[in-house]
Amino acid sequence: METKDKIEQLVDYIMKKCLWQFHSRSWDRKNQNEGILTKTSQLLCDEHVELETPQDRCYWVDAVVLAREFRARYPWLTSMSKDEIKALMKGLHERMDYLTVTGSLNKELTDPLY
Amino acid sequence: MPYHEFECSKCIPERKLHAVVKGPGEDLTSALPLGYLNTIPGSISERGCAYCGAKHVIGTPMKDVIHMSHGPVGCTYDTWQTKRYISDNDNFQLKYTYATDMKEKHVVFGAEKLLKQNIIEAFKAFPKIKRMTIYQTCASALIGDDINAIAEEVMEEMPEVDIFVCNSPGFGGPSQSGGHHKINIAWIDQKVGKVEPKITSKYVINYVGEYNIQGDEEVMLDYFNRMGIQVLSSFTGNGSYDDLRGMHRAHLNVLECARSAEYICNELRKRYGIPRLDIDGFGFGPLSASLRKVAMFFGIEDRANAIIEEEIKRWKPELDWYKERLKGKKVCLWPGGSKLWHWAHVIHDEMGVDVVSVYTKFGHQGDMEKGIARCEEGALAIDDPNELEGLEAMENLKPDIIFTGKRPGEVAKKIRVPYLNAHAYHNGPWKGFEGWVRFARDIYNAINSPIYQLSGLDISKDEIPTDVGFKTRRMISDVNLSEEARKVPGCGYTGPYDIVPEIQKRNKAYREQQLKLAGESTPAETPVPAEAAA
Amino acid sequence: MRKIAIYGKGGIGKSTTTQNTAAAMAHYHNQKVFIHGCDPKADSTRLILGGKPQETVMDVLRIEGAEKVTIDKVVKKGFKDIHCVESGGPEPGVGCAGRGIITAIDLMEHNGAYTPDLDFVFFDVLGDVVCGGFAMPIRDGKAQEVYIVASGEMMAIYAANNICKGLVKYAKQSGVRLGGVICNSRKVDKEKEFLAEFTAAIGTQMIHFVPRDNVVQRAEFNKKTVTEYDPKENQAQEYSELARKIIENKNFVIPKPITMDELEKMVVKYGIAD
Amino acid sequence: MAKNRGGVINPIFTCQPCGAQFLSIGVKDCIGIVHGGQGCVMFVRLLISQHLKESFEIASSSVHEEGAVFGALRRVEEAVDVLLMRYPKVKVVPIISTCCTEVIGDDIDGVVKKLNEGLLQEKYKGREVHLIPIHTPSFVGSMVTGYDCALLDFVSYFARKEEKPNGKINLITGWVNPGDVTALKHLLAEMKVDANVLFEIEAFDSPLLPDKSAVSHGNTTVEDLRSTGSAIGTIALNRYEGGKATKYLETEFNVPAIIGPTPIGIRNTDTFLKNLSKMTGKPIPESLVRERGIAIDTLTDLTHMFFADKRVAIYGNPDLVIGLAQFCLDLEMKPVLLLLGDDNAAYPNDPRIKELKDNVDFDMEIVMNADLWELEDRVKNKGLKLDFIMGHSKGRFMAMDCGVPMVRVGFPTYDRAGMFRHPVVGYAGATWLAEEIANTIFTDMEYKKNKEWVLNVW
Repeated sequence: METKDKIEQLVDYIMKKCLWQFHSRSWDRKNQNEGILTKTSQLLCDEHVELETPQDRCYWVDAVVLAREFRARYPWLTSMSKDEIKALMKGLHERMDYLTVTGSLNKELTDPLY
Repeated sequence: MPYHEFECSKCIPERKLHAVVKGPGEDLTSALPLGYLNTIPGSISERGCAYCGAKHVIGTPMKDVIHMSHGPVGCTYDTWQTKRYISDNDNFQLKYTYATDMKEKHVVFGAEKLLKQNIIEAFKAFPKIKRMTIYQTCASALIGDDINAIAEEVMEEMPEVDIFVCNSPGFGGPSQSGGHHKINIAWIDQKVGKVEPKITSKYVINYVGEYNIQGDEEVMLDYFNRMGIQVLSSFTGNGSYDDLRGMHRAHLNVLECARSAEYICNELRKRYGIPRLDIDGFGFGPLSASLRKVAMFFGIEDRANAIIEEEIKRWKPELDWYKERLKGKKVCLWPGGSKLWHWAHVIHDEMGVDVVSVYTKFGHQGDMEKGIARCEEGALAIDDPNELEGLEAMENLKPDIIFTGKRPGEVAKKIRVPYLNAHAYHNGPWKGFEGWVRFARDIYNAINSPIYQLSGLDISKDEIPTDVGFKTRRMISDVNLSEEARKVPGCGYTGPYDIVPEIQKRNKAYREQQLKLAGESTPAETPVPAEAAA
Repeated sequence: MRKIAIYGKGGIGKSTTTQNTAAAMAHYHNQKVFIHGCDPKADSTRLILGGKPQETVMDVLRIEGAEKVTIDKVVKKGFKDIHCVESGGPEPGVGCAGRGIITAIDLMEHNGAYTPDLDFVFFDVLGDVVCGGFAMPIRDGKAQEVYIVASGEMMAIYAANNICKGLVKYAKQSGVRLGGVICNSRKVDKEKEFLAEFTAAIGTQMIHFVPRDNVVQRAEFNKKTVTEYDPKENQAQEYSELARKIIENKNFVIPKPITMDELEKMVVKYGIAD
Repeated sequence: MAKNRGGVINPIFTCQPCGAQFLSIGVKDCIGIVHGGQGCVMFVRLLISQHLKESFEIASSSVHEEGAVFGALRRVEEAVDVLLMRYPKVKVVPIISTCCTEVIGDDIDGVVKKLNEGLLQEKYKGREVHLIPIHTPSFVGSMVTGYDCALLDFVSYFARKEEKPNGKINLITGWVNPGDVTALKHLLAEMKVDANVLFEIEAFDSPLLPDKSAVSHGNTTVEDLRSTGSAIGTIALNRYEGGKATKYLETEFNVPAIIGPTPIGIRNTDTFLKNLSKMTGKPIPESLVRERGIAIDTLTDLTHMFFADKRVAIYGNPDLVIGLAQFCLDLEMKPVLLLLGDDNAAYPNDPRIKELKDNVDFDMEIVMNADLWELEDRVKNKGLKLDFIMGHSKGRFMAMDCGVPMVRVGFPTYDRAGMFRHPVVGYAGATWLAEEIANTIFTDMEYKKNKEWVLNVW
């Protein structure tokens, strides 16, 4: 399977199940994507996850659920190396940023107020 | 761009950008209607005003408060007794409403004196209630009465009372959503941080964007209690004014309706560093994930798992019984705001229905993003639909059922489409595991009601079987069921008519016990660090 | 009956001009006149009434209720049987003065105060057209003629131009027309020329140039119009002339307000920018 | 007496625009535009649809922030255009003001003139369109005065004097239910009186049809409204809901006028029929003698055995409250408290109220400008004893909490099924009211074990 197709499968899951990607402002969405997908990537690669701040823990809980679901739903993940997973997750992060931030048609994303 | 043009709206071309069909391969960068723009006058939209967004939706569910509208009598009358948000204090907030009853002379000369007199009279009439919210209306906003100054004056004279002022006149914004924003910000600016709450647990949350429709909040509160999590405040369903002044002491904000209450969560995050976790109280899957996440935040996932296991074991067979019978039914999901995305995917996943159309009457583009991301291909998404568009959509889509409001429900009735009340519910609560089965039951009952068979018959023309004395819902729903499915035992929901009083009693007892225990020792205010996942 | 609304910058002398013109109309031209003061300060009729304090429409409404507002109670008769009523209204900074005007005019109509035997009804309106309420006198079925009081001062012209903008908006829906600009002289240089050019530019006329004369102030000090105070004074003749011109006026237009640029150029030309 | 508090706790009425909106749905091919914030329409539509369990159309000009600051007449122009484009049948468009647009001083009369000369000439030439400005600032009167004012505006806009009388009487029903209209039409038919029943909402009790074609709509047409000026007379059943227009037709077109009584109860129905007879020369037929007899028979079963001295509080629209109080007295009951929910200055001089004051031989309180707290406070805190309450649904919690049974009557009655279908006027209304009162009291006796065994034999 092409990396692109794998990414689309992961995107499909996130789109359907996750609310964290849809905070109301661009900067917030970027932070959410960054915080949760980075931690998901770390979890999938069995790496150390920062849990210093309450915000970290909040990202982490969404990442845990995501990592579990990814593993359960997409068996091809288990046959991937850590480097491959990292690359895949990087691609996923870029795609999510595009879909929810840079490519979004939502005109309120850049509103300076909440 | 997959915009959908309604025949009836060809003459108002700007409407074309407010409806899209989610086509194959389409994502949010190609399919998103415009949203939250000024309404087209005369289009017969379903939107309300910013006053109602503030007072009716968010303010009034606060249960121990005198809700005073500063203006003519209509605003308060119209937003009184038209909601099903209950409370555990005998529904004080549903029963009483207050208006300063502004008349012509007050408009001309100002109504500040009248307001002050009203505040004092109202506290006098209800001596046990010491809290008040004053809502500005169009009239008092336009003449520029300084409500805040009057409130301050009274609070100085009557130190035992506390008054919250919400300046959100009806014309402030395209819809009720403008009022949601204003009251969120007003509350955190004026009231949060003004009371130090009693902390009774190591795990403390605010439950935000939850309005206790038919007891939803009590159901969720019960789960949190069972996990040992202290719900410091509920914003605002069944919420207490003083509890809500202590929101700043929570460790986590759990946000249900992001449309109406994300603002206060965002501000609590910015000002007090409390993270915001968006959750879903609807549907076995999303609810389980939500409970797990909240628990994980505090390092007590096992407690969530225990509840989830127990509840699913109890209720899953009953849900599946309905799923088997609801499979493939076409649904128009036409709520006001958040239910659009709370329900869009999960009624498909867990009840087997197909969502053929979503709409939002006061939502923003962000809500549509969530809704469109979650619903299936081919669904028609409409922003701020008007009466004719709704009718046209129903004629084209031929849904088996519609989830919408009372009045659009009456429109649907005449074209023989059953409706469930998406705002107030038919027989809720619909949150929680049992609640979700109740929702499935309500959908099933509506779709399979024998009345809709009868209403389609024309006795002057049609064959009428004269040997049939009745039909049960089961006789209608099971016609197309496989032999196998029919053999599965069960008969749908087995719970009682009202599940809330029991839960209410349990929640009250729990709170009293916790407060008693907390009197003896004070637990740490920060949660223990959670462990990393294995 | 002709209903006339008088607008103009605050302090320009609207009330003085209105009352003196009304008095001259009644005295020299035998007209039956009604003045409806629309300034919340309620000082639009004191020269006609000899300074008698008026119970305003809004006072009665506030204290006794709308149903107690009767013609007997609020309409007073002054010099030459001129009927006077004051809308009244709130103190500055509270309530809604504009609504007070709407309510007062509605109540007067409801009570049939503007009787058909009247020749002229004047609405003396506060300051600029500041909100919908202050435009009430020129709504459909109300005043069909407007006169703007101005002088050669820049701010007065600026205000006059703005009032014209408001008039254009209403001209379509209510049929109101501008009858002209009354120059209440401040004795600034080339005042007459400036106003003549300005009125020509906006498509109307300077209906009369009222020279400055201290007798107006003297009369005012005695709570009288000039006509009542001393009808032989030259200034009384000026008001009589203005009254005649208004009575005979046929020149009603939808004004064409000029742009800020044009206005500034004119100001520079007449050297009153500094 | 008037309430001595400044504000309102649990109001009896909503504000003027609601009355104008309720009236407008009684007109055929009419969609009103409410000029103000969207809530002023949205909630009123909800309220009326909860009462009638039907849908219908009323539009909003959707005034938002910038409209409130800069004036919002442009939005009325747009609303009229959008409405006419999308609803080709619409002929009548009342433009109903609200507190918001009355305060900012939007000139709806002016905009109507502008539209008549502009848009309607340019874009809708040849189409019959009537734009009617209706001033209903929410800070004046109540929904009742709003209904009355709007009614006058409609009638004065349309009424014409034709060559000869149209042979009909104008029957202005006031704020009634579809069931009342049916009952009134029945009486008219029995009398063989040709009547122009105005703002006629009978068709709001509409069917659900197999071909999905049914819609609820008003039945009063433009022609009906025009011909009001040529009628042989006007009977307005309610003084405060149509009285103004009735007087207008009398002064403007010499149409003889009879205002009231609200035909609630036997006596008032008798008077109504006599008035009809007087105005039309038609005799009261035998069939109505019989019908009256059936009603009287029903009442006779109930009055002294069950109704005598029962203490009742009544609130709601003034004509309804007064009519019900009169009926209750005929039934031997004691209406001890009447609540009229607005500050209409005409109430104290109402001859019916004077008659009550002069002749009632027990303590009866009439509270003007009342709210429901006036009632609840008396029952909960001041020892007022009541056997039942009559009024609309907004009093439901008060009745429940005070443990006093309640007979639903008036507008709105959303918490009981089908109340809109039952008449309170005419002999049929008298029968229904008496039976509803009786059954409500009976049920309460059974729940409270209050001489419940009495009903063993009856």
